[in-house]
Amino acid sequence: MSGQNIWDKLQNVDRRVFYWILFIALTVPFLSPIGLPITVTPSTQSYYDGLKSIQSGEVVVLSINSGVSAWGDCLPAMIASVHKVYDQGGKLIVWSIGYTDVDITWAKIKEKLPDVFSKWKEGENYVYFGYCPGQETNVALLATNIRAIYPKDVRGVSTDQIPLMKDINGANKIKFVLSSDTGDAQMYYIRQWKNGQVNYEKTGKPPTVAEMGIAMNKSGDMAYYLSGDEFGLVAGSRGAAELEALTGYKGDATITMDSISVSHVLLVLAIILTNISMFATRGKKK
Amino acid sequence: MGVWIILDTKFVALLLLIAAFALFYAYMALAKGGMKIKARTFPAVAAIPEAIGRAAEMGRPVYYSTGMGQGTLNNQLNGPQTLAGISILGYTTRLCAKSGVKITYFTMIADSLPLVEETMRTAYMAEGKPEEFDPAVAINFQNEQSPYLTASLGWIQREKPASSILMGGFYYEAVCIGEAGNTIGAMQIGGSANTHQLPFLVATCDYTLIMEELYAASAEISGNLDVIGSLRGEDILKFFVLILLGLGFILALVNNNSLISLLKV
Amino acid sequence: MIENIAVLYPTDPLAIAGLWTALFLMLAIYSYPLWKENPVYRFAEHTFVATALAIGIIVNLQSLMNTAVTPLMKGSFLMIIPIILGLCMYFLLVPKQRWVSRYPIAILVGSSLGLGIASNPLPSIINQIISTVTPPKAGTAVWAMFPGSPTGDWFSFAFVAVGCVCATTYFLLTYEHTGPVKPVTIAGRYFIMLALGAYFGNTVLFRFSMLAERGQYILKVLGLVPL
Amino acid sequence: MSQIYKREMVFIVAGVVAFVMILDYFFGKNIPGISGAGNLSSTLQTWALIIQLMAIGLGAINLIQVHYRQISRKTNMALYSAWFMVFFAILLLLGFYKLATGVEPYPYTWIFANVYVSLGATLYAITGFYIFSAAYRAFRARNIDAAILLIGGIFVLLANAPIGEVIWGGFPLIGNWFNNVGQVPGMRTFTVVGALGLLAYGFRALIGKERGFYSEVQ
Repeated sequence: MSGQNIWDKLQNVDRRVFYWILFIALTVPFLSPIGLPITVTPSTQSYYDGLKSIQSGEVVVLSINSGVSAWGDCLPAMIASVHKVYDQGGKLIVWSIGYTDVDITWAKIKEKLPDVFSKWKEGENYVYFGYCPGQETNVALLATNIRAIYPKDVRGVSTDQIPLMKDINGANKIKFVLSSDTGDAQMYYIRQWKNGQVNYEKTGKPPTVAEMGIAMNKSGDMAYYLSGDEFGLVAGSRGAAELEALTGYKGDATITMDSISVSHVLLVLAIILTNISMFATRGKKK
Repeated sequence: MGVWIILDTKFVALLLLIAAFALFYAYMALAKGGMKIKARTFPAVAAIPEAIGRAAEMGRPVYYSTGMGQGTLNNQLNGPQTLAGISILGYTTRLCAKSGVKITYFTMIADSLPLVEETMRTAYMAEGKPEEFDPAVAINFQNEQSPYLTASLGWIQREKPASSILMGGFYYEAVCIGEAGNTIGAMQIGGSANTHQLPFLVATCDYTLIMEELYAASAEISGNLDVIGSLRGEDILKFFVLILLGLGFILALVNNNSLISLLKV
Repeated sequence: MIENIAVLYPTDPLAIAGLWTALFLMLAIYSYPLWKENPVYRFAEHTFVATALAIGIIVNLQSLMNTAVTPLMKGSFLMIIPIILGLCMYFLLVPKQRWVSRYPIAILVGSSLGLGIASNPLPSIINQIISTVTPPKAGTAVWAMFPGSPTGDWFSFAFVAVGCVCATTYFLLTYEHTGPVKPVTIAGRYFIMLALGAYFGNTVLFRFSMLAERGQYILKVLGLVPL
Repeated sequence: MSQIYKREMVFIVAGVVAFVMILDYFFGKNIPGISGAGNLSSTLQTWALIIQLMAIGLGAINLIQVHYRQISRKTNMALYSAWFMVFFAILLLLGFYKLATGVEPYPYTWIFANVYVSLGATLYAITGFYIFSAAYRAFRARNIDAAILLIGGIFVLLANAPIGEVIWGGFPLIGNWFNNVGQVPGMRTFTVVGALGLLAYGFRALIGKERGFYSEVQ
């Protein structure tokens, strides 16, 4: 052991040391946010432009296809989006084809936006249908017959009795879909709604799709944005922070960005150190 | 009527499928008839006996998992990967039975249990030790990814397996199980056709089967000439892809999109 | 200044107990990476597995009611077939009749392989080729590395095309990587490594966001930041 | 004779189901009775879903077996296994109450939110730790392969974090290029060869040449 110099030691650091440093580095910025500036990427900008184009009374679908476990990356973008829909005077239909714990996510969104939900009336300004299994088959059915999947909302009110749903029974009167997902749910809407057989009543075009994806899927999701299948893409908490900057609603993503910056710098430093130590010890062994 | 053959943009796909099956069949027949086809050796497959041998020497068990696989065999992206993982599980179990190594299989795919149990039982029977097979070595975690991961992590630290083999449709558990195995110094072999987990399998495992190699591995293990023949069929398809890419590239340079419109038929 | 719309800390004792239980279980799980496998982790592990098992059974039963039992009661008598097939799975527990369980498996495997075989060639092979050989058009954002630079677009286009050729060659299974093929396969490896590295880098952001959310949760329960 | 029921018929059933799926995908719109709601293909898929739902009991039996064994053998895990059994039974009863009455008992809701959901998020995030140490080890430039991995990773890392552009404006530019273009050849090739492998595997499995699907089982 005495033969070990600092570089040897560095190469064999117990990984738990890193874990502690990482966990602390991720947590502390929440106590005193730094607030580094963020440049807005084009995909987030066009997402925001899409939200801004909502006219009063137009109906938007929020499809929550991410679970509570992905809140860190997914929740802030949803909150900012709902807030913006409210600002624009739009109406909101909410459901999930992804996760059973969506009730908790929706409750959290409502909890985080007290000023919105104290004014919005359930059934008139928004309606919440909850979770339904069935994935893509389900989305295909929803395009033409919402009542077949959701005969009533979560409160148990028959869909026919909900004022917001009066003339709506499919994709044809929906302006666009905002899909928050950890997987491929946005693809279902692109295939079944956007490229499907429905025609949007006002413009004669089918509803478009925008996505709030997780950062991990950024490159895959980016392909859909670049090919024009999605009109906007918010990628992970970074994208959400950009959206928060645009909408002016400062939420968790903006604060998370400091955590992200600190932890990324930490990781890069660790990688640099391990490389230096590797080269230092390699030279010696020769 | 009379238009039922119109496949709306799927015509080329159907042709490709028919051509692929014809090629697989033809090369399997040719290989059976004596044509010499040798599959490239995969280091990951060659390492499996070594991994089992290591476990036998150390007197420790082997961890095996086919990943989350979306919780069911009935998933078009992950079901085939799970099946491929079970193929390799059969081979691994047989090696374990031979050298008296304990193997524990973790899964969260409840509906694969009958298949897994029969595969493992057959492997023990093939080694003439049916009485050593214990159905409780296949542990299922109820279509829930996180409990399956928690239990895997706990088990790895408690039992300290000598080797850990991860083959199938993995999701985020790949990097966790991989790193947990690394901590205890297990020899690790990975394999998946889920592109998003490949970086982590490559980073944490000693050997990795990437995409197609996962499917091809069991063909190589089997050593059946006709099965290996189907791999040559795949290669012919790859040449076809390469030709299309080259041709398309040249046509793109002269701004001709006839190939693209042909493919979009 | 960052304004966060504060949600009030709950006053209901059961809700507070819930927050602390969740925090305790979280720290119990994190004791594994941060320290080592220990009795508290085991407790959390078994609690979690039991919870998920019970909830899974209930959720599945509910779905089974909706998809099979209710239609059966309403007169879709065909629904009896999948229920019988599902019961066939349990023949696994009957040593002599184990083979009966192969039939439901056959349906599952047939369905997934059939769907996989049929739906893969178009998006995963043909469309990939089409995207690779589609030349960059002026004004499109497809190759957005060098905005507005046609040279950059064509560079990216060539990069992808050449990369795909090399990487595909790397995957040849029944030809040894020797002779003239060798440099191509080596280049293919490099392209693959670049992809893996970039993907890795992207995932880090997502995973750190998740972990940051958990860190924030500790502070929330302690009342140091708004809930 | 009975051998045929045990083996050949299984492959025939799987083959027929697969064939219906393929037929549905390519000709579904045009062959009446194959596609659309209530027709052959979707009926088979519903069946598969029901089988899948019913399999959960098999998993439960398996898990209970495993824990029962720990208890009966009085291993050092017996206490935990006993806790597993007790907690599982209580929760299951609460769940049955919910199914029978349609009213969700408060303890069930409480456990769902504070144990199940919270632990789910916890486990989902645990990856953050492992990804750190995995990167620490994988991103060592031991050879050219690893060096390229490192370069790809570092630039994307610094393109994602806001601090990257503060350090150097080139990070987001190059990192995003790696993200949008640099990784495309590799990932696209993965997709293509993965699909080819799947075709061949499916073909072999359906004709009984793959050991993973009953080919060796008697």
